[in-house]
Amino acid sequence: MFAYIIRRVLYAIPILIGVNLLTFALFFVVNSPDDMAVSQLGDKYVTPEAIDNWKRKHGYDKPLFLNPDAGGVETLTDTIFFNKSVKLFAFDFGRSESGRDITTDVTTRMGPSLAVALPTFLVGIGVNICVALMVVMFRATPLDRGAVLVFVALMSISYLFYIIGGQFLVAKTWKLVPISGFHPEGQVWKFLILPVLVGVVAGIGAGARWYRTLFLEEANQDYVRTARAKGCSELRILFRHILPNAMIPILTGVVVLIPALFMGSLLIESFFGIPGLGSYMLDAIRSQDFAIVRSMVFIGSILYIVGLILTDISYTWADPRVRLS
Amino acid sequence: MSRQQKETTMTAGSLAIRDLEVIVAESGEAILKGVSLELQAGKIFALVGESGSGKSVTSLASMRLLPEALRITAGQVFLGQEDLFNLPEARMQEVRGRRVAMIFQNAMSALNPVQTVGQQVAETLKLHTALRGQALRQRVVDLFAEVGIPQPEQRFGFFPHQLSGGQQQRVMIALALACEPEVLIADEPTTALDVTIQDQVLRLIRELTHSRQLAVLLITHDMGVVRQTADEVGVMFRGELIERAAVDDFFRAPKQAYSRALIDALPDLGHFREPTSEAPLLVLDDVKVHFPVRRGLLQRVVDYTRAVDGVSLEIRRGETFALVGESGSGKSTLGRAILNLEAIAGGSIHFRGESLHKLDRNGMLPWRREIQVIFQNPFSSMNPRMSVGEIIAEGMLSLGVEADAGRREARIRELLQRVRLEPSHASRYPHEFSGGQLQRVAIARALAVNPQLIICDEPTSALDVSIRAEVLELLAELQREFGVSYLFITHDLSIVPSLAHRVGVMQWGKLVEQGTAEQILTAPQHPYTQALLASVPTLDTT
Amino acid sequence: MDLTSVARRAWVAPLLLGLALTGCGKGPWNNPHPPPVDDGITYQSMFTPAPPKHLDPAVSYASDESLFLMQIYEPPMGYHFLKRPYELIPLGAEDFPEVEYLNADGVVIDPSQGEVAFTRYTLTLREDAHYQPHPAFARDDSGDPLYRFDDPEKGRRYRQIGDFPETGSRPVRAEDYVYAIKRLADPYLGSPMLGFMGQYIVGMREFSEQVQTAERGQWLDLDTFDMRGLQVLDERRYRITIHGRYPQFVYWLAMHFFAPIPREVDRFFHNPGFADRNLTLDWWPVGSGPFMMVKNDPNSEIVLERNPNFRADFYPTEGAPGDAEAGLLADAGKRLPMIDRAVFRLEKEVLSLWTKFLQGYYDRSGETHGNTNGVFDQAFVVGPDGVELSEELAGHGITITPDVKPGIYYYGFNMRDPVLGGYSEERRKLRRALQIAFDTEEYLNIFYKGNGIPAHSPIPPGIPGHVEGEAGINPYVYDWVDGEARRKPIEEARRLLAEAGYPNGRHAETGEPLRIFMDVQSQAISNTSMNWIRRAFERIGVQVEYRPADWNRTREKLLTGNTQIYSHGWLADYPDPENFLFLLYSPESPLICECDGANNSSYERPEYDELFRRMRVLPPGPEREALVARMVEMYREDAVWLYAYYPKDIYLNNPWVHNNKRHGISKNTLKYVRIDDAMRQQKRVAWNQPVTWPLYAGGGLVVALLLPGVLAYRRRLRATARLRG
Amino acid sequence: MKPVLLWSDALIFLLVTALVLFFWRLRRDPQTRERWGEVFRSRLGMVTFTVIIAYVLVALLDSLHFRRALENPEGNSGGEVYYDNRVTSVLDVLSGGMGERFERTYSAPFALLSFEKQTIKDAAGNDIRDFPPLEHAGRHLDDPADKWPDVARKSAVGLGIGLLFSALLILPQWWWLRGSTYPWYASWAVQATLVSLAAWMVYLSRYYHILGTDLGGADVLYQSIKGIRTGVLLGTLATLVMLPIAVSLGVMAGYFKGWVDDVVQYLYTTLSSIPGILLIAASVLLFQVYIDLNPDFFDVGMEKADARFIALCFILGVTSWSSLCRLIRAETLKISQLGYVQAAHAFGVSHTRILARHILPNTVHIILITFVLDFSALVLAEAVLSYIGVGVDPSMGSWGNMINGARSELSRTPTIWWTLSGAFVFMFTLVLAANLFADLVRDAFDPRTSLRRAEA
Repeated sequence: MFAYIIRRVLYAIPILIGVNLLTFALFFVVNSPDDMAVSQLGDKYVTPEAIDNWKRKHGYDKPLFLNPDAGGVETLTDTIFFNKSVKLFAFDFGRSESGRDITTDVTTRMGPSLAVALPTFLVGIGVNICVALMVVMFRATPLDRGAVLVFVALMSISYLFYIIGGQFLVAKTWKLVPISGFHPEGQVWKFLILPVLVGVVAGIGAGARWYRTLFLEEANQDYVRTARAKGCSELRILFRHILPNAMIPILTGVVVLIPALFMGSLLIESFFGIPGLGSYMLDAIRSQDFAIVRSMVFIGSILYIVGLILTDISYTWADPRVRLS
Repeated sequence: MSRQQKETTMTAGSLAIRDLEVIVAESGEAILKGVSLELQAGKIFALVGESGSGKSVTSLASMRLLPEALRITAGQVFLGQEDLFNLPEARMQEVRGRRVAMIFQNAMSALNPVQTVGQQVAETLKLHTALRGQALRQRVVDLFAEVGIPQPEQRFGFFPHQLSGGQQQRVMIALALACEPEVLIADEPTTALDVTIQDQVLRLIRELTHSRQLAVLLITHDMGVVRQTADEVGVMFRGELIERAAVDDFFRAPKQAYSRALIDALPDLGHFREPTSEAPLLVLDDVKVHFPVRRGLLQRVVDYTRAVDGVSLEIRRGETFALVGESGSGKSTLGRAILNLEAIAGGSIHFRGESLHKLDRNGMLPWRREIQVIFQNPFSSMNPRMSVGEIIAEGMLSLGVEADAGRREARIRELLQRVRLEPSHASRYPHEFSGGQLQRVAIARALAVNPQLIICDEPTSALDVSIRAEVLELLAELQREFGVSYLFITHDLSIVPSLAHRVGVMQWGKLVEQGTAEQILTAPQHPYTQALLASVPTLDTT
Repeated sequence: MDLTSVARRAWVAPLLLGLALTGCGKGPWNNPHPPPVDDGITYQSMFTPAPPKHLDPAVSYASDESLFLMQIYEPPMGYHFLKRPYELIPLGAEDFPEVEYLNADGVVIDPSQGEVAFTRYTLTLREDAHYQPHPAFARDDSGDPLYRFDDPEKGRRYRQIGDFPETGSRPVRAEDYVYAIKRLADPYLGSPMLGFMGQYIVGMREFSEQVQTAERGQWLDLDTFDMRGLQVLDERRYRITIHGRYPQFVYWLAMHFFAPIPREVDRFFHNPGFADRNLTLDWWPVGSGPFMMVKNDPNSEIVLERNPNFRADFYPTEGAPGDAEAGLLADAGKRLPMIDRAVFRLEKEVLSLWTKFLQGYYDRSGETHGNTNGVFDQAFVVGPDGVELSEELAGHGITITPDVKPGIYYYGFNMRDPVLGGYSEERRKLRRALQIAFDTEEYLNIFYKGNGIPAHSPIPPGIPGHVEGEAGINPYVYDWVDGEARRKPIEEARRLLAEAGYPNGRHAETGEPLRIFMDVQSQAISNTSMNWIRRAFERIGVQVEYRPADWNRTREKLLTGNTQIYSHGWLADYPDPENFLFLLYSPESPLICECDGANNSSYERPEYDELFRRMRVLPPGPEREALVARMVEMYREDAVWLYAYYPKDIYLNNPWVHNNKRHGISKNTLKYVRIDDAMRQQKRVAWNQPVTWPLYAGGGLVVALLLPGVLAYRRRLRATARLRG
Repeated sequence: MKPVLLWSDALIFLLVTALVLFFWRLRRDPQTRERWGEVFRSRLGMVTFTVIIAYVLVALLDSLHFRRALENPEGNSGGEVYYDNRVTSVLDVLSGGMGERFERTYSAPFALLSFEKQTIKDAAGNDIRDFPPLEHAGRHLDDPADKWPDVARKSAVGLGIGLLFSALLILPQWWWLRGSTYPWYASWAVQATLVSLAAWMVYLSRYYHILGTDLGGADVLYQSIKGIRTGVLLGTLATLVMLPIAVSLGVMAGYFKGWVDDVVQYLYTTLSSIPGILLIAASVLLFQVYIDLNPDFFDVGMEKADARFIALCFILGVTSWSSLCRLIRAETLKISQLGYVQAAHAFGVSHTRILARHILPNTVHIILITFVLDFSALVLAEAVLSYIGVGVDPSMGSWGNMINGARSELSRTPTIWWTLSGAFVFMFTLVLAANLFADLVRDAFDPRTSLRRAEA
């Protein structure tokens, strides 16, 4: 298994290079280094010298991908692409275009992102599984059909409505929790209730429906009939037989998301004023801060690949039949 | 039928099914039309019939384990004095596993894949007895020992996939017997097993029936199994029990024509086909097919799986060569290698003196007219989106047989007739046909390009017994007519006598024995062949 | 496993939630603030929609940034809090600078006598100005700076300014002011002032070139280079010499660019490895102003605390007429600042910002955002009699203090455009027709809820040269009716259009409809307002096409003159008409100067240019006013801009916040704010009684959902295989 | 009148034609017929399909664009004909001028007065601040108190007209489909409801603003209806755009294996490892710049918005490309092991023919399932993207833009809830119908689910 993980990590390198190449290509078709300088320097008294200065200071005064003047290996290395992306592999994200240290920002913002994403994720899975199990217990009854309809209805509502509705009702009208905000010191949970609630409720439709299909698939397996023939009660079958088996497909869908929790949720974070990576990304997109976007793409890709590896590893844990090689 | 039938006095440890009727809830279609039978302690009642005849539904319905789509509309099931259909579900759970236990067909899928087998057996005990902790574990180990699982202590912590098929089925039996039930329902307990293991498992069930005085309902489609194990036989046909008799009476004088047909499908080891003396058509010399095993960081090839490991044989013109072996022995791979669908790692393949193994995709094209194939599963070997006519025409088109459209149509009609289908079937789609019919289409497709050799890869194993005979008969007929040779790949020795001129036995990629059918079936030399043969259920012609 | 027990647990969850909520506290459940750390009075506000990018006074040039900078830094000059029109007062300086005029030989002359080559300003500092406590000033026993590391490892454990245990302070010295100006000239910093001030301050360009080539180690000591126009006379006096005459220069001294920067602070932040942890001057300002920054978490909050070393500063004792009645002089003579701490939280979403303000959790709204970013426009309407608040707001006792910002937003015509540009009478009429058709009053009412004043001239109220009343109207677009300016009727627009050669909006000869192209910034304009404008011009038969683009692209178009109608805005740096009229000065046109000029219309009229040159150096007075009036008249006559308005800035104040007078230019007003904490506590509780029934309803709903399940399961356990009936 | 064919119009009509042809051809494939039969035998299938078709029809009507000719001014009769720079659609005409009745600013649903005070003259000619009456609502009423009875009367008339139309629509169908066993009545019920509703809306909107008006005084109902085209087109075109790449790469990877497989896998792993939202944002910005730099390519503003829209479809397609590609690859791997492909090899059938005859047709169900499942996801995604600012062009009516604009309106007191509600109702109906329909389609076509039912 160790060799397997090493191999997967090695395989990640060409992918990450590809990711970098793509982000660079995309962003520099959008933006020339001059554009970046102008948008960072503000709108008054921008002189060409100031732009050149900015470019030199931030390392954008070289050619993008190929530097024919440099000659030799430097044709490839003495370029913006090489300089900016090689450092990423050493996890040196450098500074944002507005001059802040990205690594510091990322590390401090990871906490709040996790503080929201993790409870949402865990509570969400718990609630979804409970609801789905209950529905599966009554499969092929009107209860089941009704529940599926409700699930589909719930998942047909845009996430934005959940957030706006939640804020409007719970926080604004009922004044039960603060409408937004986040303070690491003291009562953090107070700020988490609403985003987590919104996240969970918004996820019930799609989540519970998905789990229901998984459970149903398992419920039709032969071993369930065996368990029934043993004299197991329905509840015991659900929890002791169906659930552990359904964990296998659940893990495929879910484990890959775990690393991505660090990235936070774009919408939840920006609506609820949570200073996490999700809102960081959103701000970066809006202000076209390429250094941040580049770093976040890189981190996101790494987390995705880590998620894939974790998924494989979690298989060995959930399914005794699987061994990695 | 709410009134209890008082006059039925049942002995303890027996199960009686009365007038059981089951329908499909949605359509109202009747699945069981009033089935009645009784089981007695220490006796095995065999319920036989083809797939879809209602055997399994009978057993599941009596335990109230039908899927939601099916519904019991009438009948009673007495266990002792109690009508199980009148019990509330909560009480029914106490009956299952405790008083009536069940064994299912495919142990691999019937066991929970993520629980250890020990836990699974223990669960039954936990549900119905007060055993806990070490005592519980000890009881499971004892049970494992009783059903003949080696090293029962260690096997407790094994997962199902770590056990062989035979051991899995033994676990199923242990699981069923754990609470010492009065009644055992075994639904095709040996179907998925290789013949050698099948025999052991049946013997175990038989022993336990006697030692524990179980009342056993054995559901099977295999008449050989019935002959070997059962005390009493019931034949099911389209939801009805059409015949019931003691096993000896049944085999001596079946009352129904259908029963007769079932019995006739058993092999006759008395008559063999004489080998022909024609020149060899296909010669294999030390053929090897290896699949690389990659391991380690760089996925280097560290070893090879030797799927076919040096096979030499020859097939003569107009001859049927049966290649016999259990699953995984490399039979099918060899077939694919002959077709040049698999690269060979060594040896040579010569067809009419020309070597095939060195040809590339295009070079092989002319030979594809000569060598054709029929696959095991007729359903997957037909593209569901093409009509039967298109399917047959495809090979002709690509190999350039009958370029003229009108003549091609005529040829397709003719072929369909030849395989005893209607010419009008050409415009129909595969899913409208039964498995037997589809296999005929497959034969027609192969014949369409006038081949000299057809590789038949288990062409009958997916078919019911009665249909199987018809297909084999058709193949034999075509051989007589067109002088085509067959390489007949099968795991079922029982069909060999009526079919093959010569036989080869494969084990672990090697051809362990080959000879005429008579030699192999009457005087096997290799121990593996002997074991195979011993486990074939036969009908003594007494 | 019993289902009923599951059900029971589900019952409990909302109750527990309720209990947890009530358990947490005395205050309302929805209080977004952490419990107070001490008894000091905290002012609670927000910044929106994004954190400040730069807090280096040499680099920052944005109003949301100067909100913080101006509390922390004290430039030599400042503005009087209450007096209008805006009045300069000395702040860091003891008095107004002494101004001397020099000829080319450097001899002091009378400006009326000879050609003025240089102007020399001499500033004298206050005696009692001290810096905030800061680790950069901390010294060890031998008097050397305590925190000076040669190795990044040594400073690794300090991540925030608060992490340094020792701090120190010292008085403000003249060299600090000089050092700050030298920083402006450091090309490495990229100060926006370098290009602009380089034209004026003597020796700044040379200095900059010198520094450019200097070897840069860990830190470059700017004091090793000299700037000719700067002299430190002694501890409390320094001199700035500028080229020629530029009377407006003194206004620049009121900006944070000229606030003192101690050399040791600059050195401190150049400790190795500090920049990697955002320990830079750009993140942690250090000043001598009333407040100091103790926390800078741009992702969530910025905290300012009272600077204990702040000089003796007092609330003004006199103000503008009406201030006394408004209670703005109640605190006259009191020591400043009157709050101990100010917390600014990041708010990105309007709904939550507004809700928190209404719930009383923000003391004041409108601090960092005007009406320009669409944050406030939904909340209230400014009618002729002032603000019309909704009933809920009126009950809260919220007050509003508007102030017209010395700025102007406008859509300008490109005067070189072949269709709309030019100075012929026909083209003037064409542009005037468009001006009339664009109903600015209605537009402001709808899209800015009245938070803007239609501009009749480029000079906003509060700036000399702005004229109110009938004399101040643009007679080409407005009539004076019943004591107010009334837009000319649409028929007049049609008539002018016909006279310009486009009867009914169609070319008189070809019949081709007149189509005008508007270059708008996609982020700055909504689809609704674009539709509104389209309909406005449809009334006279003119078709509108939009060419939306982002700022970079818009800027490119402006620089190349590739535009017909463009949108632009100008916020004045200082309250002088020069700072507005230069928007039409032809050397400022990007096409003429080939620079980033502000005359995007490329308005060129030699007479105007001549008047401008004269007006620029004149002292305030009737002569200057006459020149200004003439220039304004030319602007109106040539109809250079499609429409323009002066934006209003607004504070919404909860009733416990006092001394709210909004200052259009100066941002350092936080020190005047007073908070009635007792009232704040009481109101917050009163306004935030939670509505609890939804909790019980939610609990009930969960039970109601579970119940059928439980019942069905029971029924199933009892079921037999018999069909009922 | 001068017809305008936007790129998206062309594409959607192309798509619809292709779909119709596709289904027409499929009629002869009995297996597919049976599966579709299964979908339509359920009442839910009928209902949801009718709703979707209704939305699609609206979208199609809204995709028939033209520019009105301007009347030539007097004395200039013989010259060239000039056109309005506004693009009108057939739907605009059918809606009876719903989109042309502007108020000054906000007004509540069925309100008679503006939502905002304005300086108006009272009877005595004095300036007062009050809520001015609306220009296009309740002008026919003498007494404001009559409003609700009048609404009821007018509703009855509107619904009556609607029922008449529905009868005209349904009777021929009834005649045509007499012998059919499918639950057409469910569809008819929906048709009747929708047609009546439409008639009611058109009729009543001449007297009232049913969903009020927005900041700029535009009718909210009209905007919500205009959002339909955007939603439907985005949902379909995005998938359409990605299909060729995803399918061809997926099939090739699964069929040829080896290095082709490696390359395709590398491609989609790389693409899917980039956080989707960042990729979309970057690409949309990219295209926006392209549009900005080449303004001459587009004659009217709408074409610009349309170009951006097509680009958005393309980008959404590309980012969701990897999952379909993966599925197709897996399915191809499976199919190429099946007997009929092996048989085809044994018959020496060429690669192209195997791909075209055996593999592609048998992956159609995956494409279909992806298509219907993605549809609703894309409609929902549009709203989120518009929030982030990388959605469709602001000048293009879309639910996302409506929601985005309505966010700040909620903070107002009293709340302006109708813009949000309008977008919500129209969006929810479409997404719900699409989701339910997608479920049915998946149940019918996914071999796993159909297998399960066959066993039961």
